[in-house]
Amino acid sequence: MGADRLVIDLENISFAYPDGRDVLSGLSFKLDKGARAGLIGPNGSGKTTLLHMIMGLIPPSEGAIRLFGREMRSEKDFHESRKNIGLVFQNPDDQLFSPTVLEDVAFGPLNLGAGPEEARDIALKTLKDLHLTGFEDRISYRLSGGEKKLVALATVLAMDPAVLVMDEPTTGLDEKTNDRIVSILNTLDKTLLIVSHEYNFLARTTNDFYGMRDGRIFYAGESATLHTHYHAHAAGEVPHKHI
Amino acid sequence: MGADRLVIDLENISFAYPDGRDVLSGLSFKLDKGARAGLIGPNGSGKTTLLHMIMGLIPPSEGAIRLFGREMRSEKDFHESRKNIGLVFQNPDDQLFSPTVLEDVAFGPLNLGAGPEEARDIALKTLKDLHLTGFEDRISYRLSGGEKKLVALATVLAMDPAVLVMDEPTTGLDEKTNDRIVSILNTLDKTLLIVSHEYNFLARTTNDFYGMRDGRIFYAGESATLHTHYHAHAAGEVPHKHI
Amino acid sequence: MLSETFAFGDSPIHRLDPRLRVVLAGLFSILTAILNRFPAAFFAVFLALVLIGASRLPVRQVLSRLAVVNGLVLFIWLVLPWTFEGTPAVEIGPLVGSWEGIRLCALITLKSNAIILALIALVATMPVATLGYALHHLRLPDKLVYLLLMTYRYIFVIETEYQQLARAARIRCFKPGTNLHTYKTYAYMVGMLFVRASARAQRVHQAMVCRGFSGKFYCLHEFAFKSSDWAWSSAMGISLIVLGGLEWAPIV
Amino acid sequence: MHISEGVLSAPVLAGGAAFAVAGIAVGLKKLDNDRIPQAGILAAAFFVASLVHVPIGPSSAHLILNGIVGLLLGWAAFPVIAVALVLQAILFQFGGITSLGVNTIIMAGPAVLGYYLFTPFIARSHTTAMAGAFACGFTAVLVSALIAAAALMLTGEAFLEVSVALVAAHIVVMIIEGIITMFCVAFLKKVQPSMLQIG
Ligand SMILES: Nc1ncnc2c1ncn2[C@@H]1O[C@H](COP(=O)(O)OP(=O)(O)OP(=O)(O)O)[C@@H](O)[C@H]1O
Ligand SMILES: Nc1ncnc2c1ncn2[C@@H]1O[C@H](COP(=O)(O)OP(=O)(O)OP(=O)(O)O)[C@@H](O)[C@H]1O
Ligand SMILES: [Mg+2]
Ligand SMILES: [Mg+2]
Repeated sequence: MGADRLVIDLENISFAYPDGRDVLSGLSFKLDKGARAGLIGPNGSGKTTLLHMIMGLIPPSEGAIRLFGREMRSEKDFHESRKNIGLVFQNPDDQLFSPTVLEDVAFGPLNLGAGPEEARDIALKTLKDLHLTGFEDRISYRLSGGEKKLVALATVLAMDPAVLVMDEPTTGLDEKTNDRIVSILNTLDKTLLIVSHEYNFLARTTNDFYGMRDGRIFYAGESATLHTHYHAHAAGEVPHKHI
Repeated sequence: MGADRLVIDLENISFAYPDGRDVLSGLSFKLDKGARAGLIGPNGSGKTTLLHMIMGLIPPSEGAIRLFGREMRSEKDFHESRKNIGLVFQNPDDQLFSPTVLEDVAFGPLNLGAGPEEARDIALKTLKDLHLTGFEDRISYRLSGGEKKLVALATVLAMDPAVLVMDEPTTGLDEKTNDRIVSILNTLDKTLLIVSHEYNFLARTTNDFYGMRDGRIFYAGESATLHTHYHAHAAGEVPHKHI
Repeated sequence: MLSETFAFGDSPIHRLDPRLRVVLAGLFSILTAILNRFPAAFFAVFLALVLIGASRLPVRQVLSRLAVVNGLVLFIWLVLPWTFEGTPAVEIGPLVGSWEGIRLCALITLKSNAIILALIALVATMPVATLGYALHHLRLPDKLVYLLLMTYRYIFVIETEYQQLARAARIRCFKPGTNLHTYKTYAYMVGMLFVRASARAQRVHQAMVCRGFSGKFYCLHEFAFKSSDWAWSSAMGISLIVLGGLEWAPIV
Repeated sequence: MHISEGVLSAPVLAGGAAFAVAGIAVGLKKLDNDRIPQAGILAAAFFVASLVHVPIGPSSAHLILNGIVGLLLGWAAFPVIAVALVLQAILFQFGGITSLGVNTIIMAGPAVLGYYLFTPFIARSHTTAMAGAFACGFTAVLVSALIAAAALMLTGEAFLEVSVALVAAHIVVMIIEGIITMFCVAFLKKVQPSMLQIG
C-alpha cells in the first residue's frame, strides 16, 4: 500500500461556497488503485462538490489534492489528470451537448488529440461495448433518461480513464436500466468511486462504503459486513429482483 | 362504487407523440374518490405523459377522459377540473416560476379568484402547514432541491384540490426529506395518485399499486398483499431506517 | 457566477421606496446625460458620490464595476482628442491632441461615471424582482414586467446549466483556442441552452396552466411611501434643480 | 455591443428611445400572454449566452448572438433584448437608463432584419441553410455596428473616427458570430427544428 498505489489522496480539504455555509471541512480521503468504493450521504452533504473538486472544477479553500501521487496545483495539472479520471455527472443533460450521440462520444478523444477518423472509430467501439450500436446518429437530447445515462457513460469511457467517478448513476432509472448499468460496471477493470442514495445499487457494484457527514468522509464498512433485514416491497406483477 | 365515486376514469386512451412511437395504447384506468394509488413503470413507459393527459395538457388521440363523472371535451372543461386536481411536476424548477416563494404559492389562489390579501393569507397558511414558515420571502432559485420539492407541493396544496397527483416526488431526495414528504402525505385527506420508482416510498404512502407496460396500466396489488423479503443493505454508521 | 452583489444591504438608500429610487435614477440620468457644462458635470458626480456614500456599498466592488464603463471611455480617449480639429494642446509625434477634443472626452468621462454611480446606488441596490414590482406600480405594461420577472427567475437556472455544460467540456479535456473545433463546441453549448430553455418554457407554461393561469397577471406587492421617502424626495428634488441651474442659468 | 452613458446627445437619445418604444410595442403586441414564459426563458438563455467569452487569438470576445435571437423570436426580439439590457444594466452596469433605447435599437433592429432576410434560407437544404445562417450572424453584428456608428455620428461629427474604429474593431467579431450562428443553426435544425419556425 505504498503512496504509488493511491490514485486519489485528499488531505484536510475545506470548502465553502461564496454565499456562506461550510460544505467540506477537514475532509481526508484516500482511494487505492483498483478499489471500488461507494459514497453515501444526505442531500446537500457535499458529495457532488467533492467529485467536482477531484476533477479540478472547484478549487478547495484549504488542503491538498494528490492524484496518482502528484500534487495538483494548477489548472494545467488537472488538465493532465482529467485524461485519467472520468466523471459521469449526476444529470446526463448537463453532460451531453452535441447534436448526435456520435459527436458527443467522439468529443473527448478529439480533445485528447485523436484525428477525426480515429475519434470516430473509438466512439463507435465504445458504443458497441455498451450495446449501444445503432445509436450513433440518434439526437442525444431526445434520448430517454436511461439512454442518456448510458451515453453519458460512453462519453467518459471513450477516453479510457483509469478511474471512473460516477455521481448518482441510477437516480430516476427503472430496474432494467439499473441492472444494465450494474453489469457494465462489473465488467470494467477500473478504479471506481460511486455516489448513490441506493444501498442496493452500491452493494452490487462496490467493495467498500464510505459515508459523508459534517463535511467529512468516514469509512462505513466492507461489503462483507453488509447486513440484511426485512423491507416492505410491492408484489404483484411488477417485475423486480430479489437479491 | 357508483360512477359518482370515480374521480378519474380513462377509457381506451391512445396516444403517440408527433415523432412516432405509440406511448399509450388502449389504456383504461379508474380511480375512486379517497383512493391512494401508486404507479410504477419503466423509464419512458408514459407515466408523465399520462399525468399530463389527465391535467388536459396533452389531448389523447383516441379514447375518453372523465373526471368527477363529467366527460372532458374542451380546454374549458379542463380549466374547471384543474381546480380540483393538483399536479406536482417531476422537476420543481418547472413549477416554481415566480421570484419568491410567497408569490409562487399565491399564484394558484389568485387565479382561482382570491383577492391579493386573501391569496396571501392562504399562501402563508399553506406554508405553515408544511412547516415552511419563514420561507415566504426566500428566492425560489436559491432553495435546495428538497426545499424546492416541498414548496412545489405547497403551490399545489394552496389550491386545496380534492385530488393530488405527484410525479416522482422523491427522486434524488435523502431519507429525511423523504420521511417528511411521507408524513405530510399521510396527514392529507385527499385522493392520491403517485408515480414513483421507489417501492418503499409507495408502500408507505399508498394503498394500491398499478404498473405500466406496453402503453397500458394494470393493477398490481393491494398493500395487504405486499410481501417482504431479504435485501442487501449497507451497515456501518450511515443512518438508515428499518421498516 | 451571477449574483446581485449590491441588492441586499441595509442603508438609508436600501430602505427608500423602490418606486422613488427608480424615478430618481431616471431623472438624474436624463438630466446628466444632456449636460454640457463642467460645473454641472462635477456637481452630478458629487451627487452620485453622495448617493453611493449613503448606500454604504463596498467601495472596491463599486470601483470594479466602474472599470467596465471606463474601458469604453478609454477607447474614446484613445481616438477622439487626436482626431478632433481645434486648438492644439499636446503633440506626440505626428499626433496632435486638441483642447476641444480633450474637453469633450473629459465631459463624457464625468457624465458616464456620474450616471453609472447613481444607477448603482439607486437601482442596483434592489433585487430585480423588486424593480419589477416598482415598474408595475409605475404603470409599465404587464407583459413587459412579467417578461422581466420571468427572465430574471430563469437566468440563474440557465447560468447553472451553462456552467455545467462548460464543466462537462472541461472534464473531457476541452481547451478553448482559436479554431473551428472551439467555435463549434461553443455554438453547440449555446444551441443546447436555447433548446433546453424552450423545452423548459413549455413545461413552465404547463405548470402555470395547471394552476389556473388564464392569461392574467397579478401583483401581490404593495409599497408604502414613508416620511423618510418625502425627505429624500425633497432633498433630491432640490439637488436636481441646482444641477439644472448650473447647466442652464445664464453665465454672469 | 452597446454605447455607454453620457456619450450621446439628447436628440439621439430621445430618437433611440422613441424607436425602441415602438419596436417593443410591436413585439409585445405579437407576443400573447401564453408565450411570455417562452420569450422570458429564451431571454434568460440569450442573456447567459451573451456572457460567454470565446478566444480570438491572444484576446477574447463575448458573444452577441442577436442574429440567432432574431431567427428564434422575430419581432419579440425587441422586448426580449430590452429586458436583457435592463438586466445587464442592473447586474453589471453594462449601459444604463438613458442609452437603453439606442442600445435596444442597436441590438434588436438587426435581429428583426435578420429574421426577415434569412429565415427563408434556413428552411432550405444544408448548404444554403448554413450559408444563410453565417450571413445572418455576420450581418446582424455588422448592422449593429453601423447603427452604433450612426448614433455617434448624429451626436457630433467629431465621432467620425471613433465610429470607423468601432466598425473596424468588430470585423473579426462578425466572422466569429457568423461561424457560431452557423453551427448553432445546424444544431437547432437537427435537434429542435420547430424552434426555427421551419417545422
Ligand atoms: N453553486 C453553488 N453555489 C452555492 N451553493 C451551492 C452550489 N452548489 C451546491 N451548493 C450547496 O452546497 C451544498 C452541497 O451541495 P452538493 O451538490 O455537493 O450536495 P450533494 O451531497 O451532492 O447533494 P445531492 O445528494 O442532493 O446531490 C448544498 O447545501 C448546496 O445547496
Ligand atoms: N415532448 C415529447 N416529444 C416527443 N416524445 C416525447 C416527449 N415527451 C416524452 N416523449 C417520449 O414519450 C415516451 C414517454 O415519456 P414519459 O415522459 O411519459 O415517460 P415516463 O414514464 O414519465 O418516464 P420517466 O420514468 O423517465 O419519467 C418516452 O419514450 C419519451 O421519450
Ligand atoms: Mg449531488
Ligand atoms: Mg416521467
